[in-house]
Amino acid sequence: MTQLTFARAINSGLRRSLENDAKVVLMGEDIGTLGGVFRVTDGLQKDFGKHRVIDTPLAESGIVGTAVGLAYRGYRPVVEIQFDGFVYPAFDQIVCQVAKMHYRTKGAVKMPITIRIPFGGGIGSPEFHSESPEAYFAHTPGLRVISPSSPQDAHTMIQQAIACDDPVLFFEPKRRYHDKGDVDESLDPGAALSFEKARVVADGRDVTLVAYGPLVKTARDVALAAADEGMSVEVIDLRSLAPVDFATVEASVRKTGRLVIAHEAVQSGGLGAEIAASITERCFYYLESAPVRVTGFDVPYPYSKLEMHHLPGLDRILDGVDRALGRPNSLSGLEG
Amino acid sequence: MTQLTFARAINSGLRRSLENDAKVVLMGEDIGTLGGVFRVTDGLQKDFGKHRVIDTPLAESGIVGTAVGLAYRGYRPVVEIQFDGFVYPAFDQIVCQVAKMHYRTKGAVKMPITIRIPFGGGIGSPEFHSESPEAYFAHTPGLRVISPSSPQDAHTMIQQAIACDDPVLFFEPKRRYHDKGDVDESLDPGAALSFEKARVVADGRDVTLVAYGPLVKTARDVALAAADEGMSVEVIDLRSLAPVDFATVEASVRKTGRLVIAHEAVQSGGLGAEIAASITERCFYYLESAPVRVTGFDVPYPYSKLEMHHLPGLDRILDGVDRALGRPNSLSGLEG
Amino acid sequence: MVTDEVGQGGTTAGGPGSSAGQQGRTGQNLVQLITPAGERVSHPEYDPWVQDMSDEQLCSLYEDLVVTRRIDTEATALQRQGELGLWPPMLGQEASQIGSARALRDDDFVFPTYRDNGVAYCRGVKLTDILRVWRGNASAGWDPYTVNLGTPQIIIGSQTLHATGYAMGIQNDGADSAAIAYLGDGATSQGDVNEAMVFAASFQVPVVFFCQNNHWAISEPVRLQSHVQIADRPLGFGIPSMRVDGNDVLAVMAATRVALDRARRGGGPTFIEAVTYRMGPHTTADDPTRYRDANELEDWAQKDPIRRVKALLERKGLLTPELETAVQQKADAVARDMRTGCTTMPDPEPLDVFKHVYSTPHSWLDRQQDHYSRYLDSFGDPAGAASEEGARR
Amino acid sequence: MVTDEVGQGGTTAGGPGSSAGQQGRTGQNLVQLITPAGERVSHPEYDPWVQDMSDEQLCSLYEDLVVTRRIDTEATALQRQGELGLWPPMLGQEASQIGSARALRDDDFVFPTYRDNGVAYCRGVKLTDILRVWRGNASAGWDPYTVNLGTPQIIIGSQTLHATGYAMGIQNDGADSAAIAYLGDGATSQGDVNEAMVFAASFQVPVVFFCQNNHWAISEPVRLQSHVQIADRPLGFGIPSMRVDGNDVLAVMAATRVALDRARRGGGPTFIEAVTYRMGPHTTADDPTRYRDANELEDWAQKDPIRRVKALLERKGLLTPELETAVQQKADAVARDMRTGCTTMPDPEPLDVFKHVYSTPHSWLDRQQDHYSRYLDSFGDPAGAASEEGARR
Ligand SMILES: Cc1ncc(C[n+]2csc(CCOP(=O)(O)OP(=O)(O)O)c2C)c(N)n1
Ligand SMILES: Cc1ncc(C[n+]2csc(CCOP(=O)(O)OP(=O)(O)O)c2C)c(N)n1
Ligand SMILES: [Mg+2]
Ligand SMILES: [Mg+2]
Repeated sequence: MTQLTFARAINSGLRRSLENDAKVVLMGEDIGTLGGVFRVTDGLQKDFGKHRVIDTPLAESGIVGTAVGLAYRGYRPVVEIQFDGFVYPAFDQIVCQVAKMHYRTKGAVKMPITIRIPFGGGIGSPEFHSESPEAYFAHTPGLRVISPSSPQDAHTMIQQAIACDDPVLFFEPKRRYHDKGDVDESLDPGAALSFEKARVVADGRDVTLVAYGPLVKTARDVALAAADEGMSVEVIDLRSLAPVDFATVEASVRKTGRLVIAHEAVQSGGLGAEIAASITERCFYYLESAPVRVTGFDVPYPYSKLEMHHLPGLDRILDGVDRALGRPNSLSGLEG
Repeated sequence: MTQLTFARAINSGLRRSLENDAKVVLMGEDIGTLGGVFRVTDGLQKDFGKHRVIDTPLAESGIVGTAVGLAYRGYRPVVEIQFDGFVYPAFDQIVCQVAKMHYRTKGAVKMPITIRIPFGGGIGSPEFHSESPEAYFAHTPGLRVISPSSPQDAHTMIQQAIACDDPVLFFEPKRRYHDKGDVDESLDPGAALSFEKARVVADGRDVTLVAYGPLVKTARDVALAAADEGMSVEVIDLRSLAPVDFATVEASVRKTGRLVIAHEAVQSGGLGAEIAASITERCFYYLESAPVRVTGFDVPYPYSKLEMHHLPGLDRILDGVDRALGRPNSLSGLEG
Repeated sequence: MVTDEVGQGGTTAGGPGSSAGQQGRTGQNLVQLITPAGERVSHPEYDPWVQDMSDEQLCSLYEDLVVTRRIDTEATALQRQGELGLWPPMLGQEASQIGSARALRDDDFVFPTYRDNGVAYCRGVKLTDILRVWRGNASAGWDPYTVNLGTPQIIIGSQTLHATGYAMGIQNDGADSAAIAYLGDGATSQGDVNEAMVFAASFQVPVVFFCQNNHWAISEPVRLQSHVQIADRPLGFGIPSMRVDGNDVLAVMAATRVALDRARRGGGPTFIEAVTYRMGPHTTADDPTRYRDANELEDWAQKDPIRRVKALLERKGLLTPELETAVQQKADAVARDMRTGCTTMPDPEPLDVFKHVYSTPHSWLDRQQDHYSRYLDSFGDPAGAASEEGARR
Repeated sequence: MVTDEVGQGGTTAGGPGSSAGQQGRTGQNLVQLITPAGERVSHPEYDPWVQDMSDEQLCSLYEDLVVTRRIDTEATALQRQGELGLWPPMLGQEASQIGSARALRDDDFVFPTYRDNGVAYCRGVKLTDILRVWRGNASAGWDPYTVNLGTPQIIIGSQTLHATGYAMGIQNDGADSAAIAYLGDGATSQGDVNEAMVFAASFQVPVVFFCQNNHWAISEPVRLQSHVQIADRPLGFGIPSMRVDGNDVLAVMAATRVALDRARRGGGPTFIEAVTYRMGPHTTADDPTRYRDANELEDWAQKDPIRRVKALLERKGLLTPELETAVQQKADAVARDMRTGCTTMPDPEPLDVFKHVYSTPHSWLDRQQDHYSRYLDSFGDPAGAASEEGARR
């Protein structure tokens, strides 16, 4: 066990993947000499060379499109998109090529591409540096979408993602990059919990609270605060956003009968909708109240002086828990 | 009243907008001399000139990006994306610029851009010609997303879209382009039902069936078939996909207690999820069963010999109605 | 300045830093080794690259050209007869496709577009496989690795980045093969194509951009995409280019060999503009009389790529009745096989819709497949159950 | 061939259609009117364009340069003191920004990047407004129509298409104004920038692409984006280009005037590469010592854009103590105003988060706003209620 920051834990996972498979190459803007704007790839170009850790020209479609060609040639490219808001120029290559090549070629051409995207807000940045675009990709068949919430998971899940023969969008909660945690770097990623599985991170009886990435920490805090108020909250860290491990969520909701989903992304058409709809389908008769979503609003990510109003914080999620439980809350008395 | 095809009805709406507002310009690939691959812009360049109806170079980001500039200059660009699957190269300009400019500039710069996208399947085309990408845009604050289902609506809604100061994604159900209907071309679009409103197109008591675009016709057929079997299905044509007119859907579900949503788009993360989640939130205690989604599967749009299996047809939606009503259905006996 | 046939040329304006044309750019002469009349003209720089083209080789090129045209005609007929959903004819572009494809080695890797079915034929793709996509029986007809040929790209320009990335892989592997991307004149406007040039030039990878300037992108003439020659574009990225008569199979072959040779020797990317003409419609769904002048087609018919090779063979006394018969028989056989392969192609199974989305199990999709198979089981006739009108009523 | 300072130049290889350099492309000499030592050198083509630059005008350019640098220094200090979240310094690029912006007319429209705050100053944007974005108080600091200046673009290259579209509008309107897009060297790799050149050239619209080649895109040197001069790129699109010393305010002004004049006269687009240097970090969050050589900075310090104008004024006897004092006072006043404006800027209201997403009511959003305002009302302290840790506990 070592104490590592979240960013360092990914760095160490990338290093292991580079060591274990000569076909792994890293690509992105400023990932070489600089080590990435968040230093996640720090030192890797020095140790693995310019052909394994590639500073690319400034063009995201170009990065992902050439990654497709490298995958065609048998490589396993790991692409860094510098910030969430810069993934859109590559959207066409991701959605039309990365996601569909395996289906198109009846499995002949594999696309073992990992696309790393630092995402989410809370760091006081200007426009395009705090977005949560995961739902776009979760709605895109052919992709897998995952997000770690702890240094240990970040370390193992990045290695699992790289080892996976399907393309994986790997969303890194950038406001947790500096959080520290124990990481067992000797853990065999093949033996660790698969990235497809959700994890119950706090047991509870009264209500199920589902979160992922940056909000898992907040959700745990919610459970503690709720406990003070006599509510028992079960917290689930989704880990995989597409597909969501509904079996785990379902089991919890069958027990608690109530569901709250929290994410930073825009509410309408977000993952929360899919989770609410699917869980309602799967356990309608167990539900004692409608699933509650506590999310970012349907607005462009606001400038930093306002971001705390957009981001679901502790109290807003607690208020959602109150709603799920039918306790007095901010909407009490409102019809519908 | 004139009998017009769906495509012709849009053509006539575009013509009126071009006549009424000198700031309206049409842009796209092959929309001029050819009149578009679906002939929707047939004859317009001849009548309004090359500066009003612009054949552009072959680059979707370029088309939308220059439309942004034209809007900056006070124009109202109407962009044609040739097929649904070709909108992705423009995704960045749509999501980062078209959608956000008004918010970014505190309302100083308006983006009255209409983006016309022929969408959906059922026409036996190769890859990228049959997609339903509407959920991506519905999840993008700053955009409005609408889809007409009849020639009359197509005619008025395109004019409303062009007149709207917000950017509007206008999804045209291409497999209905040749369907004919009565169109009153003298109807004042300002007086007609707003594109924001859903419309109940068949009254019913037992279950609410929500559809939009190409599936509204199918949904009406479902209602007829269901009536033969003694079920009374209320059909709602959404018309606006973002925002969905939940008030209308809610009123219906409060009456029927049951909800089925049909769309061609991929299920997971699709609009059906948002509708199911929102309606569950809004009228949980009125629901007698879980909302049912009958949609395309979570697969890339299949090659044409398989598309009828992907598309929700009459029987598959009927089966969904059975599920909502707790009648024997294909999943009877399955838990969850 | 050599301007091409539809009015591309330099801009003209005065003053400092004025026109692109005045800044040392003069446009390139078209490389030609066989005239439209079938005369073999010598060219000191390009001749050495086709020295090995013996009489026998010339006859075999002729055969490929004729067969390719026959494939095209037969496929068009199959579409008209309802056996194919769509077909994008390569009529007029045979020399560009055969000349370039025949220059390739087996271990080179090709990234084609929907229109490059002559290239596919050259790579050894089975004709039935070529038709799968157009019949609607598959999203792609072959396993790319068996013929080192990617599947036809529909998203305009996308494949140029794939070829560039593939070439990055070749470079990393230290191999001496090359990647080649086919693209159209319209494609040059797409961001992806320009980004591909940026990456290819930055990393100096072994990739060839082979652009068939067939003068049209559906209804849009090439001058809408560019007022200057397409071969000028790559120069600004630091990529050398050639402008060849795309209806001259030898010139195309020579230029492609020059480019491949440079790639193999570590000399980086090359761009080839093959000036040709789309003599047919964009696809069988298109009606070019709506947008182009019949005279233009007439002019280009004079430059037909097959006619001139035939004339060359004739001049050389190679066009024997035996050759004519042999070529004709080959073309007939190929067409027959193709037609049979097309009409006897087995339909896919309903549950194929769920296959190959992922390489490993996927909980969402597996559940949907399970539900849909139950649904189908609840019906006698799966096709009816899945039709728009339904079978239940 | 003139290669620039970090090793961009032509490729070299033999054979037909070999290197881009051998194909008539020779690279361009840097246009310079004031040497680093402050000498005014004459240039027959460009001199006429700055004939009107009287002594008074020169002094006023000097003032703008000094004030711009002062704005930059003050903003950097404000960031260090925690008053701004971030600042992208323009240190070293003052001449490029002032020289080009001063060439513009009021009715020209500018599409800038995040780094072009010197341009914003020239356009008359209030300094407080420039800082709004960087303090996190707004997504944009001003109404673009009051100063005919778009808001700073963060998505690299995007604004080049907006400028091109705006110029299409100017053309349609029959106006004689122009649009100008600012972009960086790194931006030239983006598809959008290349598509902008395609559209601009195709429609021959009045747009100027003003590229500040400051040699770096964050940590990436310009040679990673291109081995040849950036000014070569537009030529392949049929767009004439100029390559000017970006640290020479007069040369930049002359070139911009040439380009604008062409635009106004219907001559279409022009591309200007202003060769300059980012003397500071990419932003205040960046540490350039991780990736670049201190010597490089030293070299460029010799070519400082302000120093050379100062030297020129000195040679001309214009650098009087009065001028120095006046300029200093102006800079001080500007800095003082800016600081005050920054620190006294009112914070936004919580519900501003919902404003201006749409221009008309929106049922989804209105409901969310209603719910959130009820939520806030249920708390005493909105800020606490919205913090990550919460106020309730
Ligand atoms: C991204 C994208 N946009 C639009 C289309 C529709 N489309 C198909 S072919 C074509 C024209 C292509 O022209 P060109 O590149 O010259 O190739 P050609 O068809 O002439 O071989 C267009 C616009 C597409 N397939 N992909
Ligand atoms: C689409 C996109 N990708 C990445 C970034 C992150 N980024 C911000 S500035 C920058 C470098 C830009 O370099 P250049 O164009 O030379 O402009 P400069 O910063 O030197 O003024 C990068 C990569 C971005 N803002 N947008
Ligand atoms: Mg073409
Ligand atoms: Mg730069």
